[in-house]
Amino acid sequence: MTVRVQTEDFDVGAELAAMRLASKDIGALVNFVGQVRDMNDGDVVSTLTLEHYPCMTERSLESIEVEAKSRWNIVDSLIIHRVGKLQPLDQIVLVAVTSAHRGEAFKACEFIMDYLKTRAPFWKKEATADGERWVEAKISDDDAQGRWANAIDKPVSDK
Amino acid sequence: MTVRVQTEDFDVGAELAAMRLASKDIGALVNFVGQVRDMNDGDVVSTLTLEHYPCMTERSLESIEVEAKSRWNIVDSLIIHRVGKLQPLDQIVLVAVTSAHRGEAFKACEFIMDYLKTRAPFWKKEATADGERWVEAKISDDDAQGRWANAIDKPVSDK
Amino acid sequence: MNIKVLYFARIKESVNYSTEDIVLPADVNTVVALKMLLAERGEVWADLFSGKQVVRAAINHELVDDMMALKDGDEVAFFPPVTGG
Amino acid sequence: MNIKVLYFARIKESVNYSTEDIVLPADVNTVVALKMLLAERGEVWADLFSGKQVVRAAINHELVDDMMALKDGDEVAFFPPVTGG
Repeated sequence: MTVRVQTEDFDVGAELAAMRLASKDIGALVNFVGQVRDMNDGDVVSTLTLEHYPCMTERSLESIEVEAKSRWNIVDSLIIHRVGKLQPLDQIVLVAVTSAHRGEAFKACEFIMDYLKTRAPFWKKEATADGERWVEAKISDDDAQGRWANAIDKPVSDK
Repeated sequence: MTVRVQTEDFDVGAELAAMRLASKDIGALVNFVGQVRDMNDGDVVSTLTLEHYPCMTERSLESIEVEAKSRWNIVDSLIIHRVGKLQPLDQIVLVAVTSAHRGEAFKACEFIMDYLKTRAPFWKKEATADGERWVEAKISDDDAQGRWANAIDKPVSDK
Repeated sequence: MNIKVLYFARIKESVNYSTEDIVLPADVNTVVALKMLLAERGEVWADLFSGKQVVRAAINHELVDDMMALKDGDEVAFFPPVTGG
Repeated sequence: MNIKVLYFARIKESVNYSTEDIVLPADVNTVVALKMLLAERGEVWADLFSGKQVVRAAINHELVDDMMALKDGDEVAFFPPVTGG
């Protein structure tokens, strides 16, 4: 389980190759790449600045990974999250999960993203033609996280 | 929407970069990489040979993509599936989906995998110390596909 | 009518055919009727096509169920449950 | 008791503080009591901390709810709902 919070970009291909080649027990790799969109709430976004709470960020991401690993039979997980100033099409986040079978990797990866969205201390500020503004949290993210509270963790699929 | 069935390996990093950079509307990229495991049903697997039904393979994968696109608001999808002789740690399949928000990309990607597993005409034959044997289909794959029949496609999450 | 029949994977190896052209009797006009016709060929065929095993069928590259009607010129494929991905 | 308080994002900009050390009166021993204390500072502070807005709290890098007790030496952080990912 790895967490990296960094200003630099990351190489998705290299990260994924390293993860999947780590073990011959791995049959499935599911990952999410988030990138900066040029529009938000109807306005053109020119730059996005990500602030975070150092130490707490790493700690919260690590605890999300621990929680995912306790819920599903996964081999490994990786979270890379960028901070600082970003432009549209820049990568923001990579969450990757390896497992023997696909169902658990899909669930664990989506779970990590949903928890990250509501529990990891990052804040986005976007620059538009009208100036800078803080991005508001979305109720839908709370909903997405909330559904895991009642999730019955019985995998139905198999790689 | 793209489908490729090929004997050659593929470059996950290059494929994903091309997909996510295709549009500034894309906020989310979810993908699945399947690879050959060295164990199956308790036996060591030395090689895996994938047979397929040319023409039908491409057609069935394309129809799965069309179905995914009709169910969820996604930007694009890609399926690459290898055929021929493979070794443990070789990549078998890549399924990637881009969308504005993450919930739909997660669902569409898992849907495509579940349908591919039960509807696309590929067959695996594995070589073990006891000789060659055809891999048996898993009931769990039918279950995984079956749950989409009743799925209410209301996204609860948002990138 | 004339149809083309293809066999794949374990079934291809069992019957030792990958493809054949068949002229169907007039009363054989569905997938299940074709399966019964093939089952009459004896041992391996009977074992595969008399309903004891799950054999999937496709007509002209589309998965179909056993009730599907056959038309002249159809390409019919028989194969075990798929195992890709 | 002595605590350290950190502010982030929109809240940091509103109060124009990123961090401060506070000596708490004896009766201020929970997150919500600290919020009330900060709200007494007036306009911007009252607006943020009197309960009209959602302000999340963390103690020593763990998310906590408003009922959480404070201890001497705690690092308390206040911030808006998170928006990463």
